[in-house]
Amino acid sequence: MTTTTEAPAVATRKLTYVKAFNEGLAQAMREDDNVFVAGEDVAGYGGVFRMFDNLLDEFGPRRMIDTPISEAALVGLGVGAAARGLRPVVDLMFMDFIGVCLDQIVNQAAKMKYMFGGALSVPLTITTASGAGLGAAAQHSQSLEAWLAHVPGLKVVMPCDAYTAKGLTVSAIRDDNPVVVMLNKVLLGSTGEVPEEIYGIPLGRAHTARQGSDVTVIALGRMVGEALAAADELSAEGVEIEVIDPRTVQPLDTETMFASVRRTHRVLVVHEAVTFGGLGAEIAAQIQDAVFDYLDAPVLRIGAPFSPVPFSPVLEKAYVPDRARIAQGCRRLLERS
Amino acid sequence: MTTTTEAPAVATRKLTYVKAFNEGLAQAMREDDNVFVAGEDVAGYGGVFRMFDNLLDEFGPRRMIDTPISEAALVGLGVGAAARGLRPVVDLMFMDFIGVCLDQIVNQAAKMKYMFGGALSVPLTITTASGAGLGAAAQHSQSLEAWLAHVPGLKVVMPCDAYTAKGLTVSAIRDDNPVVVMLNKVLLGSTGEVPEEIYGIPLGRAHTARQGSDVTVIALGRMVGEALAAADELSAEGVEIEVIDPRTVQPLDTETMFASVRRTHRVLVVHEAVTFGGLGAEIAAQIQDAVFDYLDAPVLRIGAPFSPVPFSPVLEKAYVPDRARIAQGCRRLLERS
Amino acid sequence: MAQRASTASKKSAQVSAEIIKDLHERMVRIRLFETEAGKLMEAGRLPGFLHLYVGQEAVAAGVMSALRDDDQITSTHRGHGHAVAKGVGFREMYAELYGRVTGACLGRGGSMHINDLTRGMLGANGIVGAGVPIAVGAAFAARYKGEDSVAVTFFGDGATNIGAFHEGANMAAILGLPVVFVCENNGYAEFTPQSGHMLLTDVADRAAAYGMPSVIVDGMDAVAVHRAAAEAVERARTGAGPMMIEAKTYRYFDHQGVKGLRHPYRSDEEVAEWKSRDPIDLIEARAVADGTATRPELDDVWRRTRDEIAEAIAYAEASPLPDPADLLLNVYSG
Amino acid sequence: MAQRASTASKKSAQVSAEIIKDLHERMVRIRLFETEAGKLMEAGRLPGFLHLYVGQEAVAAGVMSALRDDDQITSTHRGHGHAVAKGVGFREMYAELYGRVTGACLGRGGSMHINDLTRGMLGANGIVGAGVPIAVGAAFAARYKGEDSVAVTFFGDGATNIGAFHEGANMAAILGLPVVFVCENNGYAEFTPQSGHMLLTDVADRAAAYGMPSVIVDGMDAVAVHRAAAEAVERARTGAGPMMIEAKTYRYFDHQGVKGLRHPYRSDEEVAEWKSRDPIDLIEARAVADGTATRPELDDVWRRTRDEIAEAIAYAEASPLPDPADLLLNVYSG
Ligand SMILES: Cc1ncc(C[n+]2csc(CCOP(=O)(O)OP(=O)(O)O)c2C)c(N)n1
Ligand SMILES: Cc1ncc(C[n+]2csc(CCOP(=O)(O)OP(=O)(O)O)c2C)c(N)n1
Ligand SMILES: [Mg+2]
Ligand SMILES: [Mg+2]
Repeated sequence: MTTTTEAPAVATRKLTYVKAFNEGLAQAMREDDNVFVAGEDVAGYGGVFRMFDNLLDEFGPRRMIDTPISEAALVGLGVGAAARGLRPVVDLMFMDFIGVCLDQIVNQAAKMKYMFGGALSVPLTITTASGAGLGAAAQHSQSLEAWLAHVPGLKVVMPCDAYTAKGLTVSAIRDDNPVVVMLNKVLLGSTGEVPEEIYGIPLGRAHTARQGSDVTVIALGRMVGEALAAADELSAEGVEIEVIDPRTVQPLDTETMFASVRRTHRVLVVHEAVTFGGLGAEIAAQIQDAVFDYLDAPVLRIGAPFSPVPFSPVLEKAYVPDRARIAQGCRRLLERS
Repeated sequence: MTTTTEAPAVATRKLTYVKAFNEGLAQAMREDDNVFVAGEDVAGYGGVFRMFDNLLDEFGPRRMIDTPISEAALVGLGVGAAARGLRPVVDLMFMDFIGVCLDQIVNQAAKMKYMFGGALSVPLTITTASGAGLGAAAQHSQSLEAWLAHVPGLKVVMPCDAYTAKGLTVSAIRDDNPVVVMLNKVLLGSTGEVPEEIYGIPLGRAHTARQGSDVTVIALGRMVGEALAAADELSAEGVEIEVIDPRTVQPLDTETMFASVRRTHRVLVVHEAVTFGGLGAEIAAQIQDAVFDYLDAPVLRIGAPFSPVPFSPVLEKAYVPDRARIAQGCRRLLERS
Repeated sequence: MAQRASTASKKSAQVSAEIIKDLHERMVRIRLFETEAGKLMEAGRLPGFLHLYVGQEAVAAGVMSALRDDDQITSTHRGHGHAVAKGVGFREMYAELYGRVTGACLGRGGSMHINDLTRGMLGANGIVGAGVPIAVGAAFAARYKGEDSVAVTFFGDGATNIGAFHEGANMAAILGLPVVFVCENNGYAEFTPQSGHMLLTDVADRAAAYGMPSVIVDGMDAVAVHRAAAEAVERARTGAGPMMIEAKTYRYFDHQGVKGLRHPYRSDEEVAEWKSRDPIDLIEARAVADGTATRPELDDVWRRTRDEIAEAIAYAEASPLPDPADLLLNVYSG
Repeated sequence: MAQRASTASKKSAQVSAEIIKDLHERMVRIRLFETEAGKLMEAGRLPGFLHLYVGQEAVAAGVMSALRDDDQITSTHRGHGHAVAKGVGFREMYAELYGRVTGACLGRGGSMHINDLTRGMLGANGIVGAGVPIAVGAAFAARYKGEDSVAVTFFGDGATNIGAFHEGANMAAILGLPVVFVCENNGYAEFTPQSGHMLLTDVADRAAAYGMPSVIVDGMDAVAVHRAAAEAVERARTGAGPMMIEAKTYRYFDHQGVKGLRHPYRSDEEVAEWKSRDPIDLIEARAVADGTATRPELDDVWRRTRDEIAEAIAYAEASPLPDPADLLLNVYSG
């Protein structure tokens, strides 16, 4: 089951990011009885971020499972259930907790189909909240997509708004592979237009969030909104930037990026993760390889400095990339001839 | 204790890679009583790769600790002991097992100094064997340095021969930070000249393993030897390649790379890890950023294809980069004008 | 297998007046520190998360009163009580909650990473269970160096379901290390009752899986906790290996922050019942009854502590913020 | 807590002749498969690692004879015995060891990933303990779908020290899932004796930490294992939840490969003593003694199996290698 309903054209009402996620999940559960949710406080409490609000009422304890604090067993439960034909949605609460269960994600879920000679699929969805900005400090604020995107067999999506939170979640659940859905904590309460019906957003296809001719900005997750804000600021200065939201970082739709860079000749990649070894490196490496002759300037990367996420808001603010740094990066790129 | 004795100039005898490691470790243990080793079958058995042969005899059960199969507790033991002033060497046997203990490495060891406001150091060394080539399949063959190098607070070294296996291990143990020493399984029995006395190789400094003017090849770990072999092959064709061995991938000595590329104008990065999201991406991204105007061709990356490590030797051979692919990559770079 | 609470608390009669006063003061210090922190949070003056310790004071006070300064502890997300009881200063603790450069972590760590190496406080921890193996390592270091200090690791009922707890307990047992495992069983892991996360009634029964003795104590009775801890610490210090203490206790506030109105995961009656056995009320009643302290003496502890806290909060608020130019400070040593 | 071996084996008298023969045949199949694999490896004809099961046959045979085809198992690095006993074919198993495209994993997995979904064999596993939670998930799926199949997870004595075991056991217990936990206690984790990795004598005692019943059986007595497994499976199938079986057994060969000369981690006497209770010898003696089978009938099983193995090895050797052009096959679905 890898078909994805394309999103309907007209959105009808505003919803928060977390409610959009919740609605997509609920609709996917209605669509397929094989979908169930397991995690810590996902059922009775509805999830510490309210991601699973009301789902226990509708779907009951058969399909909404509260588990002990046992992330390795939790993901393993998902792997085993997926191997036996269910479509588990397993919640890891904070992305930072993957350190206690990465073996099940990377050595089991991701490799099982391959190692088993294709004998099965592992249609497992892992949901988690990532990102800094809430003063949650070094162990509750990380963006670790670079680890996961480096693992053959996994897919990874990073919704940037309510609309993509719903559509990517639906597609993740419908997909026959293990998919990690990285929600962003700061975006949870942000609102956006969201169609009422169920829809999937194709995995592996980037979205051009804004068209522009001067600089291409490739932004991951929450940075899409920051890039769009920077675009407004720059537009007032007469600079038009194109904003590309990969939506899925594994597989990564580089064709859309290459096509854009062929037109703009300048490109900036921005993500919350630390710059060193972040996905900006992969994107930069691919772009300079594929469209080298089109580049008027090196690919510029903006990410977090090489340190753990600091607690104090004054440091955290300086740590996480924002619209100002993006705008400044674009200006720097344009200065370079 | 971050000073490192520079290596003596003259080597006196040949030693295998694993014996060189073992000698460095033993000398570091003699040098400092705070150094001890813990891991599965490291004491009585001497390690499944013979990394710890004879150390129990010399250092006794106080300093050579066999542990249960409990990697999270094993690394945690190291973190706690390091926090209390010891210099633990903790062995993870196969690098693939870090999925069961990554939290202790990444959220505890790496971040502790920072999170604690600098109140302590964590002089922990983690040794492990990485790489494919032994038919050990998908869960015993990975090269996961990209994960670790993405983590602020960690250092990562990848010895490419007996000489560096000893010197980098000594420096890792003497360093006041958590350092992961990635030995390569295929290299264990390979021999090289190794000085008898204790010596450290400075962390964070790349080594130019061969000088050349036509192409710069940056090779990690075992790929250094493959690159040198490719260099011989190419030299016969009149092409001189420069081979750079970063030795330490975190921190990464990019200055040495930039300087080389400014002379050669062409660069290839090769590692065993899958290309997507591998350290080749970071190196490529930094090079195209720093020496953009010197590049006559895009930075070329060679790594494993995007799949788990296959078992069948015929597949594994096709999977892991080798001298032939490196030579071919160099030729491609030179064709490009 | 595990000694029952009754056994352990029977002995609680025989502690000195000095210890009673010490326990009382530690508990008052925690109670006031936490109550004020909760108020500051509700007033929007503190960034980040707070997992408050109110209700569980007898555990931290009871254990810490049995420790020396050079004994080491590892703590949890709910770590303020342990830090206060181990002697970490109010000033650096509040300054940390405020994210100031004068804080215990220079403002870098916040509530979940408060530590004080001079006090043997090896840190709160944001990852459930992660402190357990770290304490095992600290105990290893002590024995390795020939010192007789011990390590105590605190963890919740919920934390005993995670792998790190299991591995750490077995590691301490097989290596015979001086570690005391203190389970603060407050009946809940976040919003999940104990009955929803394990089949056992007594977490202490898990100790047997490691060949480790265990004892159950009334976690609202600081004296009982103190006695159990003193025994376990003595065992560990004299080379008899690790032991587990399960303290049955309760948190008054929500899992995070002060009041949780969202999900009625526990009843008002349940909360009220536990509060009727408030650990500070209990020790005060006892102290007054047996003449250990007078009411005015006890009140004085509250007053002094309140003053100290007011001063510490003022200090924190007056402290400078960290300088963003120092973002990379302390990422590496050397 | 755990029933003692004696209790469980007493009942071993009363199984049918059919089951005795079935157990015998499964064990012979494992013994010969492994012995030949070991020879092939020593002859340098097989790539990679082999963790051979010889000596432990009674466990796989005893458990698998109590299972249905739709019951699921998860296995370990030492997985050949489980696969053979669950009915996976010799051809695809040898072909996999040879890295041929006709292998159980199309040559992609090798020894440590042999699986057969049509037989409920959810895979060997190269990561110690990792199969435990996967079996819990398989059991979850069965109950979710309203099926009455069960899941069995095999693991060693050493594996019970890793977090995944602990978490998986507790998860199965609290969710009341139909999982049977089979600890094959062969006394060693690689080269470390049990006494070097845990303080307990009986791994079964760990089950109590999860509120799970347990039983200890003589792991050299296939009938005893069969009976214990049948009981545990019946419990699980009828909704009574998980249970643990500890089978005391022994591996004849080295941890990896056939002979380990490097480190004398166990004595010749110890090996000889266990071999004197060889599980196949035991069942053959019993079968002949009680008239269940004649010596010629038993010999015939060996002969037939040898022939089948010779044919399977020839098949494997004649099979094509995978095509490097297909390197990316099966990385993703769809
Ligand atoms: C590995 C991990 N999983 C989940 C969490 C989220 N979390 C924080 S506290 C908590 C509950 C802990 O329960 P318990 O151990 O009983 O301690 P208590 O909060 O009751 O003091 C959870 C699930 C975490 N921090 N780390
Ligand atoms: C997480 C992990 N740690 C270590 C290993 C290496 N290893 C493979 S088998 C083994 C010993 C397992 O012992 P036990 O569980 O008793 O099984 P046995 O080999 O005796 O069948 C070890 C340490 C591994 N594969 N995975
Ligand atoms: Mg609790
Ligand atoms: Mg064993």
